[in-house]
Amino acid sequence: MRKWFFAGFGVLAMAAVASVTMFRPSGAQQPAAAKSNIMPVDTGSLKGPRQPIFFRHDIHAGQKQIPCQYCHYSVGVSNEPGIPSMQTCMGCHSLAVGGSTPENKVEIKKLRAAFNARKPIEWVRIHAVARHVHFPHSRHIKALGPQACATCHGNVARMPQVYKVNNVNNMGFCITCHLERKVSRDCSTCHY
Amino acid sequence: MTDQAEASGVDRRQFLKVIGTAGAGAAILSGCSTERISTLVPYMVQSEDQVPGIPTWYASTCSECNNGCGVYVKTREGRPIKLEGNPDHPVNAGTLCSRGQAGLQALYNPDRLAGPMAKNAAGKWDAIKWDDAIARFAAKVGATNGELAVINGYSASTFSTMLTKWTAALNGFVTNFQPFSREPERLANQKTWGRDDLPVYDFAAAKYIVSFGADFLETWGSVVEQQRGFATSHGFNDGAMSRAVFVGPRLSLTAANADEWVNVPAGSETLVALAMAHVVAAKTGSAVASALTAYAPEQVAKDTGLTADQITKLANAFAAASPSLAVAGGVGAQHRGAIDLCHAVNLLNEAAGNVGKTVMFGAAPSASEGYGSIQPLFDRMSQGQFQVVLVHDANPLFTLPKSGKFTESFRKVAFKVSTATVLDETAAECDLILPNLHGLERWDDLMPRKGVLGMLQPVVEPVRGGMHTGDVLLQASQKIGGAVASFNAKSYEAYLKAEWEKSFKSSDFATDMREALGRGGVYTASTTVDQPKLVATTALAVTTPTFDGPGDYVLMPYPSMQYHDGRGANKPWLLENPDPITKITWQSWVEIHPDTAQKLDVREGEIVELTSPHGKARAQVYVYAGVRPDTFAMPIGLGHTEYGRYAQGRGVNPLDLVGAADGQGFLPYVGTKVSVARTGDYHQVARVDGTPRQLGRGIIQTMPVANAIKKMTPEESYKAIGRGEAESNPELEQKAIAGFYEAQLDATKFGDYANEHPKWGMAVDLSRCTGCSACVTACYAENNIPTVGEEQVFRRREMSWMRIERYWEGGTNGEPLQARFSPVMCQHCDNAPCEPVCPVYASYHTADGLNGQVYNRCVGTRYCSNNCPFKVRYFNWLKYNESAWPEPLNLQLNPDVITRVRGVMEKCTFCVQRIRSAQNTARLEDRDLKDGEIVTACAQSCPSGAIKFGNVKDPNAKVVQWKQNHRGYVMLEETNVRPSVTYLAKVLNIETAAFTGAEER
Amino acid sequence: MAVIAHDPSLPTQTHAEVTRDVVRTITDKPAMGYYILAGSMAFLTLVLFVTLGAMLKYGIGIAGYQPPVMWSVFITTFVFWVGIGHAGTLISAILFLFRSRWRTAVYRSTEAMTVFAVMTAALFPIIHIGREWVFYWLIPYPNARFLWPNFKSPLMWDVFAISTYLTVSSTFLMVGLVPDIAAVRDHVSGWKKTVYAKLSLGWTGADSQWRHYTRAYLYLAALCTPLVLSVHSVVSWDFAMSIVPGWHGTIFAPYFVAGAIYSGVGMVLTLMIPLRKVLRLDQMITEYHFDNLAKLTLLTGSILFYAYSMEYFIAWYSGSLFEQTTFWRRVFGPNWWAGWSMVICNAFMSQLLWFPKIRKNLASLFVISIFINIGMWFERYVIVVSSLTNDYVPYAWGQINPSWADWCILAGSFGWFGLWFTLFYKNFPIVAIQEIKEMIPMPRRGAAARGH
Amino acid sequence: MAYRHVPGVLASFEHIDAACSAIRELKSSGHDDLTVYSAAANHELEAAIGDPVSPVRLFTLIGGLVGCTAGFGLAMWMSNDWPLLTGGKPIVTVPPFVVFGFELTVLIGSLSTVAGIIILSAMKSLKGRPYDPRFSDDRIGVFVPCGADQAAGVEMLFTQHGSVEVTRDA
Repeated sequence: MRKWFFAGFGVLAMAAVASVTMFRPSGAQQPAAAKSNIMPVDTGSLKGPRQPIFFRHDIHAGQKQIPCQYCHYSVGVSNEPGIPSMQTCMGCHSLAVGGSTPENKVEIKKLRAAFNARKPIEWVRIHAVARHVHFPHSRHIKALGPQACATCHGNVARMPQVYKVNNVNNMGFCITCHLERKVSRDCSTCHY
Repeated sequence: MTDQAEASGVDRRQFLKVIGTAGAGAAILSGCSTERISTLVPYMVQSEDQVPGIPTWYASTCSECNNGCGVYVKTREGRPIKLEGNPDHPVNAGTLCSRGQAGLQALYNPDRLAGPMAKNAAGKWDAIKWDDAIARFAAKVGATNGELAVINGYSASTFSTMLTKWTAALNGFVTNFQPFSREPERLANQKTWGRDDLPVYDFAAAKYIVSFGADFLETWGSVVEQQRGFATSHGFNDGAMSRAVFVGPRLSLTAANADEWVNVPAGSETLVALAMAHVVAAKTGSAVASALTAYAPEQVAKDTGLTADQITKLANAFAAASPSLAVAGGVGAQHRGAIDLCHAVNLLNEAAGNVGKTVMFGAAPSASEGYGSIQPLFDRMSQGQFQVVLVHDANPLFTLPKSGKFTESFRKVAFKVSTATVLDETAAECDLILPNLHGLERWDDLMPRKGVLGMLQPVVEPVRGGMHTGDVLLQASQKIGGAVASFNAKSYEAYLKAEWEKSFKSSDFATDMREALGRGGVYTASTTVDQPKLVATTALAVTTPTFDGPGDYVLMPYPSMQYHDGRGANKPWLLENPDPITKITWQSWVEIHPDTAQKLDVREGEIVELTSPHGKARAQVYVYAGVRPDTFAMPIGLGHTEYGRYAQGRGVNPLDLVGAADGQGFLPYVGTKVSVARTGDYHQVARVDGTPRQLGRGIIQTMPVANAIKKMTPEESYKAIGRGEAESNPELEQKAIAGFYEAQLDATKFGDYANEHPKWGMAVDLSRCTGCSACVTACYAENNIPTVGEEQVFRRREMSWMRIERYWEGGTNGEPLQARFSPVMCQHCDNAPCEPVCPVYASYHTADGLNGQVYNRCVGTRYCSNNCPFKVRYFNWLKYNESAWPEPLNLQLNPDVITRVRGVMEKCTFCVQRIRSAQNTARLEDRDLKDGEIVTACAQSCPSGAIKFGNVKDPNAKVVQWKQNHRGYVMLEETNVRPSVTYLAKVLNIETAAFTGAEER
Repeated sequence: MAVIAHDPSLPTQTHAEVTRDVVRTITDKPAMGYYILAGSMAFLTLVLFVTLGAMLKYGIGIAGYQPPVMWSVFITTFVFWVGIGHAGTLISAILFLFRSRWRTAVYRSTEAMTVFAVMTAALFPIIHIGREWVFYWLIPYPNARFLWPNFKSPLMWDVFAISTYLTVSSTFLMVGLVPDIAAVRDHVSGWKKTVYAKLSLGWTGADSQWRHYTRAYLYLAALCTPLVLSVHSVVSWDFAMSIVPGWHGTIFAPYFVAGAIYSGVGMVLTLMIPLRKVLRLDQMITEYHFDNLAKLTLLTGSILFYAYSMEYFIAWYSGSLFEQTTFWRRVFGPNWWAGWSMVICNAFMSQLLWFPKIRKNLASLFVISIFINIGMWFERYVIVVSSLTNDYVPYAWGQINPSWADWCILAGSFGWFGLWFTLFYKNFPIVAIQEIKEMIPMPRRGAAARGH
Repeated sequence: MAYRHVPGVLASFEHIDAACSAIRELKSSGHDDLTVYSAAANHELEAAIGDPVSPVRLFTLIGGLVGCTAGFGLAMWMSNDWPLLTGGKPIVTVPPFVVFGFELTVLIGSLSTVAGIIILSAMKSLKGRPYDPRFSDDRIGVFVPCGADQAAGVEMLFTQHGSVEVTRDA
């Protein structure tokens, strides 16, 4: 219906505007499966920004099957997903897990160094919604289940390096979903 | 929309510097939802009580004044963002005054000192290291051999005790100094009962309250507690209500809330009190009668300007209502006859048999010393008796009158040390500054009265490089050794906990302390009230107090509600929150009666020069009918020469005119007469009120108590009184709009509106509201409302989403001058006129009955504000969001509410962020919302509990009961906008015949 | 012939003379004064945009807004210019349908004035909003947020009304211009010729062209006629739809339309009286035309007079305390000066035109027209500002105190308007050649004596 | 100038009656494809040429109708697409939408009218036919496309009817 309307509308002397401003979220198309045994050495060649430590979601969440909420501890209870504390990382990496490949070893060394120096690692932020948007993670997890992260973030478990799959800062992206699921579209649900 | 992101939120780096790194490893995720944050910084170690996005609450105690109210500190990601009252606390029971809430701006004050500083030979400040600083301090103190003076402004607490012991160990001399320390009362209590302490007054129990100059709703005594009590007895709940009378030369906020203002010249309150006591004693046959023979009403009538039977009637009513309560004191009544006044009032209470009923001794701690002891101290300084002086948590050089040459005496001391957190007048004179930690950063406690131990615990890493003065002392002690070597606790925290352990006497101290900290302190049931024994009284001979100077006008300085003794003057919230009576912001002024103003030919804003034998001052005129023609009133608190960017050079300090001569053990604030001269200069008064009269529009409706008891509606009451025809719609109009709204609603069952939703509503009981403006500050704190500053207030551009409207009644042709107060916030109308006019749906109606405002959609046509009959929409004319919060003030911002950019309209949202988060929580727990689960910031803070909020569809919600009250009415009903806010008419405890309010309806 | 020659509505020249006189206004080398005029207008325009830039940088707070008066000088000036933009289409379209011949001499200039006035007015919605850079949210375009504007908002009606009016009136102007541009094309040479040739869209005056042209012009006129009446009605609803006392008047639509035409004609007089001298068009635009314009002024002025008095009657009759207070304070309140200057300049001054002596004297007519312009600005000021200064809640009452920005924008708007008009009258036929000729009977063999 | 040159005879008149009589005569003698130039619309000429009323009104009508529906349709569909309640008023409510119906009627109506003139005038191409600047001044021009064979006759006819200037345009 809306599509049709926009089409007809465009004909009505707004085609130009429409084509420019019209945006339909490109559904979460999946990245090519990164084979974990092939270690991409130069992270710059991968999609997405380069992180201070080449943390591999595809290994942690993918191969090792660690649930998202193990690290992003507050996603189920709070608006904020929570960034794992350095301690959480060290829980495994202090002694036990030292990395399978030399490349991994290097990265884990970085982690230990940072922890011992008590210098928190400044991860490059990938998903951010505008200041005037309030996105309660907890409610969405509650409604869609703990596996729902991929709905917005894409299948991180297959990403050697995380990149933006959906423009989560685009209102259309939110609204499409809210429309499909017949949940509130009231402005003050997110904007206050 | 990108500019939304520019909004000055929390600058992460700054924040990291403040919180992140040091020890505890708090971290910053707050404002996670801002695009500006380009990197995410994890905790080093996850602190178990901090979950990002979820506020953590700590109990603590307010250290803004010495009443020791308990507070809950709301923190997000390790930074306090709001102070609220601690409901368990016996003093303030969950509410907090403006000054208390503004404590946050003391914590984050941009002018806080970054670390210890020493004055070099050139008189400039050098930043130094703490070790160095403490070493210097220890060296000097160690060498004093007893010539050490300590001025301690921190009230009764473990720390004060330690400081006293410490000083004693050094044979030093300590003064626990409070500027407004109510000495006359204590001296009078000596006279009356031979005891030095102060009673606790039970306003809640009193049926008849007479205040002789005591501003018990403003600055006199434990105001939050007293206001709660006053609201309990004087607020109307379908029964009898207490009657309040104020005797004094100025219509203060307290007087404005009384049912009657007995306007007598400064000094003659004493006579009124005595005459009343005379009558009452005669009635009750009290022992004090003998002392009062000389004070029959007839004898005092002419000196007070009242008629004898006025006084008699007052006295009879007072005697008839038992228990009643008479209070006296306060700066406004601190003239040379103050002791007599308080003594007289004590006798009055005795005669009426209130002692032990509403006047209860035994609870209050021996109050701190004041002028009577600080003045001799300074005399000794001037005689060079001290080598070192340590000033802690006090600013005597501002709070004492200049004429006393205190600064000069102070300079006589060789080495002067201050622990001020901001460079105030006293600190500026010092040689060494050891900035203390703020109350929210340190371990400490307060004992406002017996049985109450209020605890302070650090809830945030030090915002600036301060150090707990306790630690400074302990470390210094070790360096000094000798007598003070015994002060060897490894830290003040350790010392304090050890002291607590002693006082706890519990088996499992650790657990008990954790519980106590959770409750914010230890509150043992108030000790049994002890009945003081009346000192045998001989016949009294009261002399009328004298005033210095040849001037024609008595100068009456009074403590400002916002600035108290001046400590509030560096907090934008307090500066922009208008004075409840004059509605002036950011300024000080001199109140002149209209007749006098006419006589002097001065207008509002004109600058006059006041001259007293002790000094001169130039102040701008505010013409005020609530002050006697023979009296000028001026607020204390402004006129700082130091004290940071907000306070410095702002306003004038009336103490410059006050004489320092004492002789009786207290400072006679009201002891000077001034003469006035026009200067021809003009400075616009930054008032926020437009026309202070209701012009018959029924904005704030009132009714005499008789009608209220008859369960009349305001409508009926006005009719019964024969006061103006109702403004509401005539029959035909009613018919025309009947069912219109419902019909419309049926036509709007689309989308979200089709489903079931709660409907949020509010009720305000005007018979409880005193206009104290605590709710305004709460609103500023909760909703990140920017302060705009004096220049913008000149253009009436203040952003107070919640404002207290103040209207005057009477005052002309013999009618008594009365004030009406009402909080006015967005009324969230069902037929909101602001909504349909917005071209972009920025203003619209939510499914749960809120009048939504989508800031990021607003283009700023401002039509909504034009069309709002209540004018409660506020526009960001300039980039206030960039000017209002200089770092680190921005850390106080509530991350759940965005800061609005310039060019958008904003307004009260019924704290939608609180509603939504409560809904989220409920959803996570698969349950429905409970009534009272959502409390708006204003309702939460109100000391008299005048505001109720809730779901009006829930039949047994408290707010519904209020809305169904017969006193309920909505503002501007005739506009048929159907507000969601119901007001309960104010009830005046006066005879129906005496009912004024011609201008209400 | 002689008989007709007496009809003052008919021009006295021959076709050739008409062409010559009008084309001369374009071909003559402009005098020094012209450059000074154009230059000063350009300067004022610069002032306008510099001020606008300042407001973009710091926020519109630099203008003298003072709550509760959220609309002040800008909206006042907006309504003023929209109003000016009414005489044009009224004279060209409505009088065209009424076949009143006196319109022919003046309609081109008034139409130009209309277009430029509306162009000026169209700036203001953008100037006055708080976030100028998102003004396009008022346009219903498909967007990523799936949001649409609120069609119940009078401001949306405004957006549509103004943009429609601007488009249609400028179309109307251009259509009328084509044959005249062709005439100019045939009397100039060099690069000018090529430019005018392009603008004339290949017009030759062939029968086939005239055939469609005349018809189309009729329909355009027919469409414009209701538009003229609608536009200012819609603008008036910006106010009438609100609940502000002094705004929500049921008589607003006709009241505003009358006012608009009144102010428009006033501006026409202000412009044409000097222009006619400067361009030496006294033969074509005669006292007769001004007399008619004056009568139109008198008519609309009297309607205004009625509307003013009716407003007060309604305020009194409504029995609404708020209405009464507002109207009392209009003339006796803090803004009394604005209230009185509006009544005197509009209601009273226009009545002077009953006297033919005053009406027919260009000097006095010019003076009165100036008063009309001032008065009509104040009318809008009174309606917009002084109503807002005192509405429902006395605590919120307040006055305004305009700042330099307000005045710069006001002056700048005159510059912007003036610049366009100045450029227009020097480069395009300010009198409709072909329509004048249409009224001049073509010479017949019988009457060969006449003319050449 | 890549268009076909039209041969014929161009005459110019000073007197309206002369022109008209010439045109009538030409028409009667079977020269239908005349081009008559005049500086202003003139009823006598129209009568003489006798063409039917211009169909431009159809454009106006259709444009108007489209505009009207577009106006109402736009407002109603958009209000419904994201229903937001304002001031307790119905979400789809006709009275305010009349404004949009009306405005778009006028807008699209008049724009299509103008389009009408352009399209219709363009349908009869005048390219390649001679023109004289004086026609936009005070002369009336009549051009008859004809081969060299008829030219002489046409010239004769023009001069008889008092044409002040006749040029053959081969």
